[in-house]
Amino acid sequence: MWIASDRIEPDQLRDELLDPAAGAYVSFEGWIRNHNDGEDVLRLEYEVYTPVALAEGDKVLEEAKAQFPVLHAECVHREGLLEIGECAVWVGVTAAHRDEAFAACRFIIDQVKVRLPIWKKEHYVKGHSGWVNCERCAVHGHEHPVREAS
Amino acid sequence: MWIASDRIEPDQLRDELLDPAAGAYVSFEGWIRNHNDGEDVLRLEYEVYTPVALAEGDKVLEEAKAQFPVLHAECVHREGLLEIGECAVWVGVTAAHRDEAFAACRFIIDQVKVRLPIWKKEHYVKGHSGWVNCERCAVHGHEHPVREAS
Amino acid sequence: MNKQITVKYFAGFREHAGLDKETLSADVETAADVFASLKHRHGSAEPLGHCKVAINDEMVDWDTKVNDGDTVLLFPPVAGG
Amino acid sequence: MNKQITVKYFAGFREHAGLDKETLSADVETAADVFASLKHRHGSAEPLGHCKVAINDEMVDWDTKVNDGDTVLLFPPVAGG
Repeated sequence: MWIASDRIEPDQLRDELLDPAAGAYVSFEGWIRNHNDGEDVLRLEYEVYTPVALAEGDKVLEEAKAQFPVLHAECVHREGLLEIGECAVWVGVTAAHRDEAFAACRFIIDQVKVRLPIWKKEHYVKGHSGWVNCERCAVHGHEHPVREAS
Repeated sequence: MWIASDRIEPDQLRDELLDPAAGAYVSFEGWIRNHNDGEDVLRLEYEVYTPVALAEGDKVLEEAKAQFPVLHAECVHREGLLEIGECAVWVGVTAAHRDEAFAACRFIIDQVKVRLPIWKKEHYVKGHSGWVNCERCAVHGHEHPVREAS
Repeated sequence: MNKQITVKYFAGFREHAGLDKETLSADVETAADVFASLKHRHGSAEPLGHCKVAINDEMVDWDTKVNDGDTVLLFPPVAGG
Repeated sequence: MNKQITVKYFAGFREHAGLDKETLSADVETAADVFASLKHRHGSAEPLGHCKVAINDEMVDWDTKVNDGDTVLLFPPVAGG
């Protein structure tokens, strides 16, 4: 697990997972969308509590490797101010076969989104801003608006 | 759908899918493994019947877009001789949310593998070679050996 | 009545036949008939459902009728990716 | 008996509290007690299950005991990715 304050470079991260025993590579990227929950988004700000985010992210990666027969799995999350179109989070998984590569990649991003101490504040075109609610809380149908970046 | 006789460049292909409305990007790559079905593989040869592969590949992409609310979906498959570690097939999908990006990416690679007129011949370290059987036939448990590249 | 059919072989079928294309005149109704009548060429013991066929570059079902002058493409089990 | 606890606030909690850290002396047993006693600071109306807590940089459950000298991190609902 890495927390990055600079641009995520998916092609470099991918190359670090190259393995002659790998037949499948699945990657996920979360990009900053220009809209969310009916609002036009200008940019996004990620606050990360790094010591715990790294430890919890590594735990998620270990869980993925224990559950699925993958070769390599990695995740990088940005912090700070991000513009529309920028990559906020990258997950890459290699495995002999695609079943487990897809499953592990999906597991990792799902867990990272709800377990790591990371928060995002959306800055809207109209000038206001707001902290985005947890995806899982939103899915569970509580009163706060459903907001999900990706 | 594209058939490529040169190296697939995933980062360039990804950049063509950039979209400010996209919150999720999922990609799949099939890499040439150094082993298959207990044999050490030296290299692989893909034979593609391009006119039908392109038409059928485009049909798969259209089906994916009709079934899942994705923004963009593309697929490139190599032909010719490939070395261990090379990318044989790339699929990239962008969508507002990750559910549909994962689902569409998975659908596309599954369909491409069983519908396009593409064949692979494995060249083994021991000097012999052989055409690899269809994944779906193999899964259905027929007499020929189960062989799947990714 | 005999039809003039061009047949193209791919991958393992081509290697078994020792040629990639031939024209034949035969009394065939469907794509499946073409496949059956050319068993000595492609040599396939696969169930028909494992193989695919195209007529004039269009993927079709095995029970599709062939017409005089058609080009029939015989595809062994595919294995992309 | 009162314990000396350092509390750190994050994101919305920090903005509501107007500070990122404070030390308090309070008669608290668990992490949940710390959260409840500081409602005027973090201002959260969220169910406790939506928020998370760490003690000394370890993620813990809300019913984990706090000890004198611990640092308790109060995390509002997370939203990575």
